[in-house]
Amino acid sequence: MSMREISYGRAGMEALVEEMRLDPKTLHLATDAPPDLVEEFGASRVRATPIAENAFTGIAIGAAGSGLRPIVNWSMVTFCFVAMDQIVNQASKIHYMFGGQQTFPIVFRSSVGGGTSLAAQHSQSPYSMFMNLAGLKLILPSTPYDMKGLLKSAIRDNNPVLSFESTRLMGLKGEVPDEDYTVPIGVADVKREGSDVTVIALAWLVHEALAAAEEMDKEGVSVEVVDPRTLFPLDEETMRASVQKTGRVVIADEAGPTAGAAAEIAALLTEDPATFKALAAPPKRVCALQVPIPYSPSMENHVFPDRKRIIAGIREVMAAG
Amino acid sequence: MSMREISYGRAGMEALVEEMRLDPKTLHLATDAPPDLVEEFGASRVRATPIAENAFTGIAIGAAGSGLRPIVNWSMVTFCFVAMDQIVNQASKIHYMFGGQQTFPIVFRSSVGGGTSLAAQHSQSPYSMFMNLAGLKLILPSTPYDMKGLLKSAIRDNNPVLSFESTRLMGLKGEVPDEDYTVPIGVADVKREGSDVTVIALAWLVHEALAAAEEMDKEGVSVEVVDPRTLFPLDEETMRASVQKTGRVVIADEAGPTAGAAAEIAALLTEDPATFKALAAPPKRVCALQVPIPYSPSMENHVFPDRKRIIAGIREVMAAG
Amino acid sequence: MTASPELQRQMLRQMQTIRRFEERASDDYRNGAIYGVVHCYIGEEAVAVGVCSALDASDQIISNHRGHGHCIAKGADLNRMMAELYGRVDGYCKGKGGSMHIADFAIGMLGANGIVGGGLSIVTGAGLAAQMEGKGGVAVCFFGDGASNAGSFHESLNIAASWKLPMLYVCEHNSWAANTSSKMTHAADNMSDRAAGYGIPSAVVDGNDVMAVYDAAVEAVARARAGEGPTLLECKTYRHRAHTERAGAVDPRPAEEIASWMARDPIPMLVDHLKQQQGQFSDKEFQAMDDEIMTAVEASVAFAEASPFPAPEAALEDVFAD
Amino acid sequence: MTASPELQRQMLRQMQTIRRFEERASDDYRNGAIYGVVHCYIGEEAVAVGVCSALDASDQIISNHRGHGHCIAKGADLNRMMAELYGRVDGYCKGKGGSMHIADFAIGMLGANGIVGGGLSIVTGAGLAAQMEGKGGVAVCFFGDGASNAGSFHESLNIAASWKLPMLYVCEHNSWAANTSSKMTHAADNMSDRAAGYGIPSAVVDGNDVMAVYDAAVEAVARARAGEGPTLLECKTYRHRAHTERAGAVDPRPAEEIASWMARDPIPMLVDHLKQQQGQFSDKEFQAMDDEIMTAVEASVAFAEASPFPAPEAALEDVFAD
Ligand SMILES: Cc1ncc(C[n+]2csc(CCOP(=O)(O)OP(=O)(O)O)c2C)c(N)n1
Ligand SMILES: Cc1ncc(C[n+]2csc(CCOP(=O)(O)OP(=O)(O)O)c2C)c(N)n1
Ligand SMILES: [Mg+2]
Ligand SMILES: [Mg+2]
Repeated sequence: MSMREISYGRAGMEALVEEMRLDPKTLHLATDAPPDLVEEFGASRVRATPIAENAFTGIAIGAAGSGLRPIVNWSMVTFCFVAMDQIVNQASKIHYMFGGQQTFPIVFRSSVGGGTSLAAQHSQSPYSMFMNLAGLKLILPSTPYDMKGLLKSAIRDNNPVLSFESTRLMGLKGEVPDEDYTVPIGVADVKREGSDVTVIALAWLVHEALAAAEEMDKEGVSVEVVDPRTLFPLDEETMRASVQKTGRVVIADEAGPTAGAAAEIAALLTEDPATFKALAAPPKRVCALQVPIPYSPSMENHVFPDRKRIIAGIREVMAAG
Repeated sequence: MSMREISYGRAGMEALVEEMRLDPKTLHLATDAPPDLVEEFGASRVRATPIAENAFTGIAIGAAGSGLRPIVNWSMVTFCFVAMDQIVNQASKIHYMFGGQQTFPIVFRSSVGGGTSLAAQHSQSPYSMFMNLAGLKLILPSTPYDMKGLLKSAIRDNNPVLSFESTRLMGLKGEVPDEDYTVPIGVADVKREGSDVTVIALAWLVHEALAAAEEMDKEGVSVEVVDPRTLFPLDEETMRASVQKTGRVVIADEAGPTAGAAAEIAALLTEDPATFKALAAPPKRVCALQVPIPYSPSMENHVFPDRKRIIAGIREVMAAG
Repeated sequence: MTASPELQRQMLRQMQTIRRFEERASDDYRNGAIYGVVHCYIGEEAVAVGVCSALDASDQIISNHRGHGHCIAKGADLNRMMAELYGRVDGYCKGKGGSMHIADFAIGMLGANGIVGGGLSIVTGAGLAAQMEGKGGVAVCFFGDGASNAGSFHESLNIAASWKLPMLYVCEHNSWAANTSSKMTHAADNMSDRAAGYGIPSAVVDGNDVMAVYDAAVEAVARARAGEGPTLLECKTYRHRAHTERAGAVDPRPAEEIASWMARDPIPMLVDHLKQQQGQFSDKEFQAMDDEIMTAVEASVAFAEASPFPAPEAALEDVFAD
Repeated sequence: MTASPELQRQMLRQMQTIRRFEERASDDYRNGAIYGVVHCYIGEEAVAVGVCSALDASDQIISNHRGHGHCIAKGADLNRMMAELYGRVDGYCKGKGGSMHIADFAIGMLGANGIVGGGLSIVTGAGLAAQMEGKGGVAVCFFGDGASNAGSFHESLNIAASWKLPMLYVCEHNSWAANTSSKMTHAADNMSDRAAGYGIPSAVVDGNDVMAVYDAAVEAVARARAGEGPTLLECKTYRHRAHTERAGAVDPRPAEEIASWMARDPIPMLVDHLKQQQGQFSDKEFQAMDDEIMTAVEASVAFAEASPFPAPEAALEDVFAD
């Protein structure tokens, strides 16, 4: 495969453009219409909506139920809460409550995370809210490769898929194939192999975990980094296999810990008898502090986990047991 | 203390009436105004709102910020998703993002749970969604005593408090004191002492757990039943102490397991070194199946956990390790 | 344009079918064969029937919690409806939905909905799809006066107006939202006064007069098909029953108000109209029609009873599509 | 009722203060001393100032993402504003809020807000509190044309109308919502055409003419104080800058459109008005006023710079009130 370097943000746009070329049933809805898409696909398929997230989310559901394949960009995940009724009460349940008679292929994109001094409302990572719901697929790419491949899978999927895209990674460059490819939804990726401890990391934290792993390597600690890539379905097998191998685990997430993805991952690991048995130390969550995100960098930096805290977490689980 | 038997539903209403008598700054907002409240407190303090949950939730926030103490009843938790922006983006963060300059004392009541053939939209238990947010207190009473006492604490609290009230328990009778009393937010209650296994159970499942405990008693298994009563703050100490004593734990919740309250409880237990060490078996979640709730009783009964599944869970953790 | 005598009889048949179906559903709910909740449309039949009579089979509608009438008016199968209410595998939703979630996408009935205002935007998406398909399809939303106060009403109508979507928004103004009077929640005279704010036409009609509803719908549908955008149609009507069929449910509505509307029952009104207009229509004919309808309703109950309950494990199916 | 010459000068001073404060904030944002995002109100100053000049100190207002102008017009302290932008402990929110969350409850400024439409219902709650208090207080909402399409607009105005709350809803119609033209999102002529649907009065004014804004606000506030309920006031205005101050942000607005509005800059318009109306007002006087304002803005920067950054652990405070 021939490869090119592009950014995480660009990878998302490429997925859209390529899939919109392939399928004339796709259309794009957002409060600002991306000029490139309008130019190529026209204002009928690429619509600028009023600031009415609730309605255009519902419109996407209805359009999907009538044979279209809408791609919705809520922009920041913050704005999807205006549309939460349509997500929780409609999109996640509509296929089920109507007995499976109709499919609702929709992609809902949004950006998540903090680190840009945008304060509490505009710095959120609430994906675990959607995990407790049944009926939504959830992707959380950490590299340009995964972004493009997962987003393409999402657009081709016949279910509502929420794509959570890390603000901090928008400019991150990485290789993507020139050819068409997809990344399957529901398959974790071992981003680095190791034998002493597993770090399960989400999105931006994958890169912090890789940096932490390099650091620990110098101390002779071999760190495996697992990226679940999708939060629903969550690839339990890959995570459990890694932890059964290493016997120790740190779970790193930019969201707060409480009932977060990290809690679910910890519970999935410990409730599995073989993994529980293999655990030489308590699983350790390295997450944001459980507070709204403050504006001033002096406080904001303190709230988020990073490579340093991952290293501290690794040290803690290495010392335990 | 002299005691009376009243229902769980009645206990909620008593809390309201008594607190509204005590504090003229309280007011009540809901799409249907409870006739008893209107009669006693008048149509100005007890308002019937249009079906506009988003607005009346925001109105409660603004009224609280201007010195009132609103009590909002969303009715079913289902309807709060229309208001989710106001909950997530405003209520949970407003005290924090304004630097603590104003308090926002508000109670948001809603009913949760299934078992009444109301299908997917009207059978929801999404409290874990709010746990991952920071800035909201969350109560989940399981008895008339706890309902009245917790709701009174909630009304007197200077923060937004969400009260999740179990549909299945509305008719449940229990004793409450004649005198004024409160139940503190953040303190778990050991509903039954035991020594072999801990069942941490939420709301309706507390009663199923107590029934399961009686059953297991006959087999010589001593079951401790812990009711967290509030989901935020969550009383880690009481739960950990119980599990350190018994060495085994089953966590029972009417919600689905994924990133649910049960996941958080499991993670809190296993990440604590002393509790982790004390655990003789993997923690076991006994939750609803991770599906939207179906209408027909034949399927709905299959989805929800009950005393039988709690017993199976207890047997599993007793056999393990 | 006025409905032909043929069409008028068909409308009467549909209205009476809705009524008989719901009377039975209410009975069976109260005796425990139907679960959860049932909201009856009885008294408002002229709205669904008048509007759906103005539609083509390929047009699409969406409904709310009070959905049986819309289903029947759009041509849904009574057997599969009743089987759904009975929670059986042959129900429209395989027993997963119940009264508040009956849908039949094959006939353009996009579903009842338990969320007040929830359908407004969804059906607007169907209108968008119809517009993009370019074959003149129209999408129709049925919703209550209560729903007209929800944000989704505003957002949806504004988008439909801005995009000139082929939509008809039908407000069933029965003056109550559960136990709250619309007098407490509306300050303007008519709900449809809101149309001007979106730059779209509106009409207010007697929702108990099926001919008036039909005529207004025909006009609005023609406009939508011609690419002239949405219309807001307000139909003044009334429910004969309490908000739900739950036994002992409170009903705070004044007795005189109920009585005055009962006196304007849309079914006798249409029967009288038919009798006056065409000498040939008689009480006997109506009786024969009703007998046929009763037979069909009985048959739907037999169908439902014969259909098995879903296997418990079926709860795990249909969470995701392939 | 027209503003006294005294009041007119005060209005000019406030407008120029907003402008100078934001010019400085924009510079400091671009050079990295201010973080996150800054939305400038420059060009729209007459709206906030005209409306707030019609209010009492005890009346309450709420703002949106473009909030500096509303703060200053309601009497906020420049020092604490600038310190907040700088992320310092002496900022209004102790550095927790930044540009989008400046609030001063002590002066009735209930906060800027990062959610479009988010403040509409919150301030309606302040109006409810004022009504229940019964002392004639009024609550005012500032929001954009974009926000007028959000469901919260509809829900809030309908409730305020139904309850006759003492409210003034001020739409700052600058014809754009981020990079989307209101032509694409509104089909009616004026946003305020929507008021009739709620049964409330409305007015459309030139939002760059501070006297026109003031007069309309005085009338609406009097109505609200008298218990006659809410008014919707639409002010046609324009922002001189791109949606945010982010360097290199796209701005799709036509150059001629920008130019035509720049030619009607509200500040020179008021200066001219003052000069014509009162011979005594001169460029020199304006220059002196501006010098004082520049000094105050400089002082606010010095205040901000002298204030320490919050301790990292302060992030854990203020999650809950006692
Ligand atoms: C968002 C939401 N809030 C509240 C409810 C509870 N509820 C169900 S029906 C109803 C009244 C609806 O009134 P209207 O829209 O006028 O329809 P009608 O019942 O009169 O036909 C209410 C409040 C709901 N289903 N959804
Ligand atoms: C609910 C929501 N959706 C989207 C955004 C992103 N956003 C911020 S400002 C803005 C435009 C607002 O336009 P308008 O209300 O007209 O105010 P203006 O910026 O013109 O003053 C948008 C879309 C947001 N903050 N909130
Ligand atoms: Mg109604
Ligand atoms: Mg604007």
